[in-house]
Amino acid sequence: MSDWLGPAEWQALALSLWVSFFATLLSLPFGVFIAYALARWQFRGKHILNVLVHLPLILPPVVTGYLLLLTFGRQGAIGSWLYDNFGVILAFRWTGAVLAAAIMAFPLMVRSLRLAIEAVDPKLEQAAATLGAPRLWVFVTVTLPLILPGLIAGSVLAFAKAMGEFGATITFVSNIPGQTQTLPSAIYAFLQVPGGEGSALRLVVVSVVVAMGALLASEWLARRAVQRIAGS
Amino acid sequence: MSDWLGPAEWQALALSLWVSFFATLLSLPFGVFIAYALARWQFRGKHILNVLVHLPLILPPVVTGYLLLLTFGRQGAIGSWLYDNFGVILAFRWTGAVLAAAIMAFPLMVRSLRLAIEAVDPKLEQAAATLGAPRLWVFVTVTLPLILPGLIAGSVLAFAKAMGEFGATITFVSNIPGQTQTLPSAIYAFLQVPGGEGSALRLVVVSVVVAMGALLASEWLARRAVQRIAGS
Amino acid sequence: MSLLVDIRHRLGALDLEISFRAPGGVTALFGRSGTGKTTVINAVAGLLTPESGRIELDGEPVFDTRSDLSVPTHKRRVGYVFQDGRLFPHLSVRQNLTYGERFARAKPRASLAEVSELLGISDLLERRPGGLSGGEKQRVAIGRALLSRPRILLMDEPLAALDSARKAEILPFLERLRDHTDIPILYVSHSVAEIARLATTVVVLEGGSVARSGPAEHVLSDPGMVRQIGVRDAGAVLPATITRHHNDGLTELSVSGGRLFLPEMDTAPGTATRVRILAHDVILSRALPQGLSALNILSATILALRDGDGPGVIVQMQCGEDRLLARITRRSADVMALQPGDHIHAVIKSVSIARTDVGAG
Amino acid sequence: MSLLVDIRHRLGALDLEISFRAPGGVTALFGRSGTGKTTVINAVAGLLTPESGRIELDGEPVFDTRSDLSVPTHKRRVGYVFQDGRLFPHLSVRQNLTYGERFARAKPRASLAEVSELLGISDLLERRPGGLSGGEKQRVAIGRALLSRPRILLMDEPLAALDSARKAEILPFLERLRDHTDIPILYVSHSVAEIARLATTVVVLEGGSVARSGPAEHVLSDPGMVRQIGVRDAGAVLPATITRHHNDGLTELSVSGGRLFLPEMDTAPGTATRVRILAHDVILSRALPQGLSALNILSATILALRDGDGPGVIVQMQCGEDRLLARITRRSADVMALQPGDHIHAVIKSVSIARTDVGAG
Amino acid sequence: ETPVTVFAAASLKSALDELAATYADPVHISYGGSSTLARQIQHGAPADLFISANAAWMDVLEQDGLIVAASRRTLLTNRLVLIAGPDVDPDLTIEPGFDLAAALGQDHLAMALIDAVPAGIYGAAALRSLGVWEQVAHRVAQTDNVRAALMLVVLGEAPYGVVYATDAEASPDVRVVGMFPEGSHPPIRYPAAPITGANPAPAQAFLDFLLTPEAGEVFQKHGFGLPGDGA
Ligand SMILES: Nc1ncnc2c1ncn2[C@@H]1O[C@H](COP(=O)(O)OP(=O)(O)OP(=O)(O)O)[C@@H](O)[C@H]1O
Ligand SMILES: Nc1ncnc2c1ncn2[C@@H]1O[C@H](COP(=O)(O)OP(=O)(O)OP(=O)(O)O)[C@@H](O)[C@H]1O
Ligand code: MOO
Ligand SMILES: [Mg+2]
Ligand SMILES: [Mg+2]
Repeated sequence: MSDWLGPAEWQALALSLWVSFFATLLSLPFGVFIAYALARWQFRGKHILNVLVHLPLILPPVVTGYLLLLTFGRQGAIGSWLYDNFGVILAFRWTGAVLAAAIMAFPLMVRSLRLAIEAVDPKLEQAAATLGAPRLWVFVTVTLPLILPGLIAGSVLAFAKAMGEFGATITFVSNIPGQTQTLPSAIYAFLQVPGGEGSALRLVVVSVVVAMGALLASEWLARRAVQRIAGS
Repeated sequence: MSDWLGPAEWQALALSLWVSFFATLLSLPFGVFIAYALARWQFRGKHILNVLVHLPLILPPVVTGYLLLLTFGRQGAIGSWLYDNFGVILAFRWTGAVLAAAIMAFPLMVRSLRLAIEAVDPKLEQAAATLGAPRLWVFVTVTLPLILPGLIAGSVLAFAKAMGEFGATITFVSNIPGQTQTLPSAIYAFLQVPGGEGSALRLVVVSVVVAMGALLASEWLARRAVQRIAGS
Repeated sequence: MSLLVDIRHRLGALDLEISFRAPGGVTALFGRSGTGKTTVINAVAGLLTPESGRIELDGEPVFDTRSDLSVPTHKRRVGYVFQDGRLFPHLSVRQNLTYGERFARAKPRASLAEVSELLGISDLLERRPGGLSGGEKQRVAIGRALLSRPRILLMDEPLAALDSARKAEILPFLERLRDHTDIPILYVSHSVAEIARLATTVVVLEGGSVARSGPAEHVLSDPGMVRQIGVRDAGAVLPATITRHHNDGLTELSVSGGRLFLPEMDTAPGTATRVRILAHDVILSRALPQGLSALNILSATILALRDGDGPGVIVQMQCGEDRLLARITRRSADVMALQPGDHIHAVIKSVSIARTDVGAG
Repeated sequence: MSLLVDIRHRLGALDLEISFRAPGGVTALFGRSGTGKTTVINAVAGLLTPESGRIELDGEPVFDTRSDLSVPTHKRRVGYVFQDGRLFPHLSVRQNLTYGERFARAKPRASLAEVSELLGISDLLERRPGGLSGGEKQRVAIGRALLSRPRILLMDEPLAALDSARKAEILPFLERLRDHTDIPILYVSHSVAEIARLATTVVVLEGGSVARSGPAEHVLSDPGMVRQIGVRDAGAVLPATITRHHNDGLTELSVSGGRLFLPEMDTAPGTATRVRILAHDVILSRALPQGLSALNILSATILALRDGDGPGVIVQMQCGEDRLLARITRRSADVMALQPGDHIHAVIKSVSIARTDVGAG
Repeated sequence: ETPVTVFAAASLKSALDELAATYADPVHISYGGSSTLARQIQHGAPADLFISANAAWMDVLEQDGLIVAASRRTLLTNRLVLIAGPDVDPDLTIEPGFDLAAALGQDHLAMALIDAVPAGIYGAAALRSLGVWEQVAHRVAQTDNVRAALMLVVLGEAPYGVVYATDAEASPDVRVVGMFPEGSHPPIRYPAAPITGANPAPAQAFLDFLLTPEAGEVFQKHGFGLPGDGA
């Protein structure tokens, strides 16, 4: 198979895996927090937050990428602040690709997590409180382990989505081989040239295989987590 | 507001609404069937079906569009068969835009429905069987009403996704004003024009407002459906 | 109207091998948790397919491994009342009740109005199950099963989830059902009181097979069943006839061994009924006791004495044509020098015969 | 160790206004469904914030609307045993038991090993809750609450979901808890038998307020409480002392009015205990009865007769320093011409005093 | 009146929209990437006329016999320019070996995909022939279309970019550093041709209209060159 993909393609694959992995990891804590807030708390602006989270799903990806550029670009409000204060640059970096993938995958992750959290019986959390555990501890030791199956499913879905993300990524961080050239950009490039369809198809097969593996692994992991909870 | 959008833009908005509506409607029965199969049945190839359903989420939309063109185009296996036998043409018609949007939104819809179906107690279905109701009748009179909240949420999510779908649509049915030019295609076209960002932004606002309305309506409808079930 | 069950099935560690015939009336399945009661009922309903065997309803097989027959649930025409009600939450009570109507082969014996009347749910028809109390829910579940015109009613601990006030509310309806319809009922319960009140036949399951089965009177009055039934619930069930209602609120009944007074019953004189006398509610006396507040004293002959686990002794007596059980201390038995064949008086407090232990049959 | 509750809260149609003081020992909250028992317990635990009032634990306020104080649940140090167990399904029994340990202000009075031993769950420590029986689950829940070193234990119908075998399994543990620790317990139950066995204080709720409260002996023996308690559960609770174990399996006890024989108890002679005598288990006799199989006969003086709803009469008697209740028919009362002030013999079958009705206290 | 359906490269949108508005008959124009449009025509898209930004794709269609080869015309030409962002003060002259790398420093040069999108392909060829490609190759940020490259420069994310003269013309926020010499890359041509078997007469009529001098003026106003201009 190492003959089957060229070195640039291997690089794109590796980068895609890397970016998707980090995007998933990065969005997980935020996803859990926002899903928890949406599932359990009543607050003003809840509907707005909900719509905001869904926005990347609703907007054409190019628009999302453009908005990212406006916000997180070096001239953007947050981007320049990040640079001035932390020296962090997102534009044209793999870190930016991570951000784009994370934002695009975020609605899917939050939805999975929200449903999982809604399924946790608040009575168990109350029980933990009567045993003296403060809120955060209750969350970490009771809620979190119980939503594990949903968390796995949501993460893998986000990972799969991140693997396929193209429009927002290329708009935000463009395509720099070895830095930001992900599998989808490579596929897109092949499709632009007459006769490139074969090469594009090869990469499509690769990404389908990866995503398929991730999905199967997640179903297996989620089943194991459920069994662990059901107990022996 | 009628001054705010030009006639071509109104047309794109109307077409997007129309296409998204039909895409949602079209995918609903298939979505329910497949979600039911995934939630309730054990069969060979279940994992494959699951991956297949998720494919449009995983692949870059352009690839999905290209695959649609290959399959449902007039030279494509299914496309030519449809044309020869029913005179149905999908490629470059609004019907094709419906197909593309439906396929892209399908994974989201199936996930929502699957979770809703898994939450229905099979014991209620058994109870209906003991009362003499055949399977299909049980499904229509018991399962379906009980998954209504999930069905609404899933449909609106699919609708929102369809409203934002661009890559697969423009690749499969092109960008013909009044025929296949949806809101996202129009946004794309504006982004190609120097100084078109303002116009693009206007359309982005329009699509966000529509999707936001749909999401809010769905939350409200789902809450009502839940209350109806909880009973007065 | 009858049911034949003869099945074998393996469930985890449990090897089920169950065979019994239920005539008309109420057949109670009785046994400890995990002995296979729900499994049997599910097999009859077609919700579980046993590994082998045969099930007949009214002489017509609905399951038979030899001829590879298994009629699907919705064609078996069984009315199943589940422990947990399982009402359709999205339908009104009326819609729940009429759900099975369209599939009933013939018009239901009783109309919606009649059944609602019988079950006391006429006022609830337009409400949704969500707002009903536990007892109301269970009555709707019974009505729903009835109106699907089943050939048999299956009831799996229909009252277990209810508190005693709710139980008392529903038991009379089940009695009316037994007495005013000809649908056989297969009834699972852990409560001897319920079974004594309702059952015409009792099938005792133990570890996956039938330990004892027969008419309720015989099985429940069998001193050999004390262990299965539990010391505090052991007792005798006697057929009785209502003779007269006294105006001080007592009802007089005749049993084969004499007469009994009970708190007022609303059944007409002449009606046949059954009374249950718990073994621990019976005091024995050699002489006919005088000046006691207990109204009910029957003469009997001792048949046998059986030692229990503790300091108690079960005394089995013949009283007219019926058997009576008493549970007394070893010490009393010794002091009174009780022997089989002795004549004896059984003192029974009228109020100690629970209302729930009386039923027509 | 004491608890003070004085709260007002509106819940739907119910106006709660509840005020009582619980000394040490077991305080039972008793009342029909929907009278606010769970609401009170939740208010004490801090899971519900009453509209106004004050709650004190050990004299320290944990809730007070006047000073705008409401200590959050996790700082109240209450051990709550929920009706439904609520064990953490993803943790082993050991992890469940030690969950609250890290937050306990001091070392628990009893170690994990001791508590497991006390509750009979030492062999389950490495298992997960999913595989436990209902009774085992409930015991783990009790152990978990105990090991968090609470200032009070709150128990909301901890046994209601269990069948009688499981109840019998757990009750002795609750008794040991009451007798071997100094943690006060607020105990909700519908079961008079449970309350009679466990409670030192009884608080009767009716329609959102306290109808009666006081020492268990007084409240349960109060003929005015017959309606709340239910005719079949009415009875008297008498303090008693164990005198002697006889070798025919009987234990002799002395009560202020005489002596009683019970099936063997495993408590040492000299121990103070309580016995419960149900009103419907008492037969009255003018003359001292002879040759009866009943061993327990106490002399008493009639204090009052009260008519019930049916044909029954409640007879309240003074028996030594204690009160005794009997439920007999109106007819018997008339035939025997019972009057307040009459001397009378109360016949009680020894075996009719249930084991579960005896407890140290 | 028969409507004409035109498939046109997206970069032509402003000019073509203006011309279509003045045309007597209704014109439907579907804008997209040349590759997307060409592939759609291969799959039977209902196009009457195809205007590509990319001769290679037009060649593919010609080989497939999908265009009326005899009517194929070069409609427009274009030039490549190096642009600088609003905050950049360029001190560069485009000539062989000019020090673009130094001007970029740690920043990026925005271009369209250099292997796939025509503007990128031409740009890379130009930089190669000027001998500066090796120095800047690793600093090139490639976008999926040339407009996105322009946008990066407009927003100041990239100080320099290589785009069409037409793009630079229309954008007041960027400065043109210089035009790449004609010979430094293959000529940039926009071929147009009616599609076989479609609607040849109206398509031809519209193409003829686009070839009129009046139309030429409009194109020139938007920065395009006309093939007669010596391209
Ligand atoms: N799917 C299963 N796999 C393995 N064992 C099972 C399964 N279902 C039931 N059992 C076991 O089969 C036995 C009989 O179960 P069943 O539900 O029929 O008992 P039951 O008599 O109805 O008990 P209960 O009185 O508790 O309702 C039990 O020991 C149960 O644990
Ligand atoms: N959130 C609520 N909104 C309105 N009414 C409520 C709410 N929660 C409880 N109630 C009502 O308050 C009353 C008291 O409830 P509570 O749970 O304290 O009763 P309880 O005595 O514990 O009853 P049970 O014995 O059935 O557990 C009930 O009538 C109940 O219906
Ligand atoms: O005009 Mo293009 O084909 O988008 O570079
Ligand atoms: Mg069962
Ligand atoms: Mg309660």
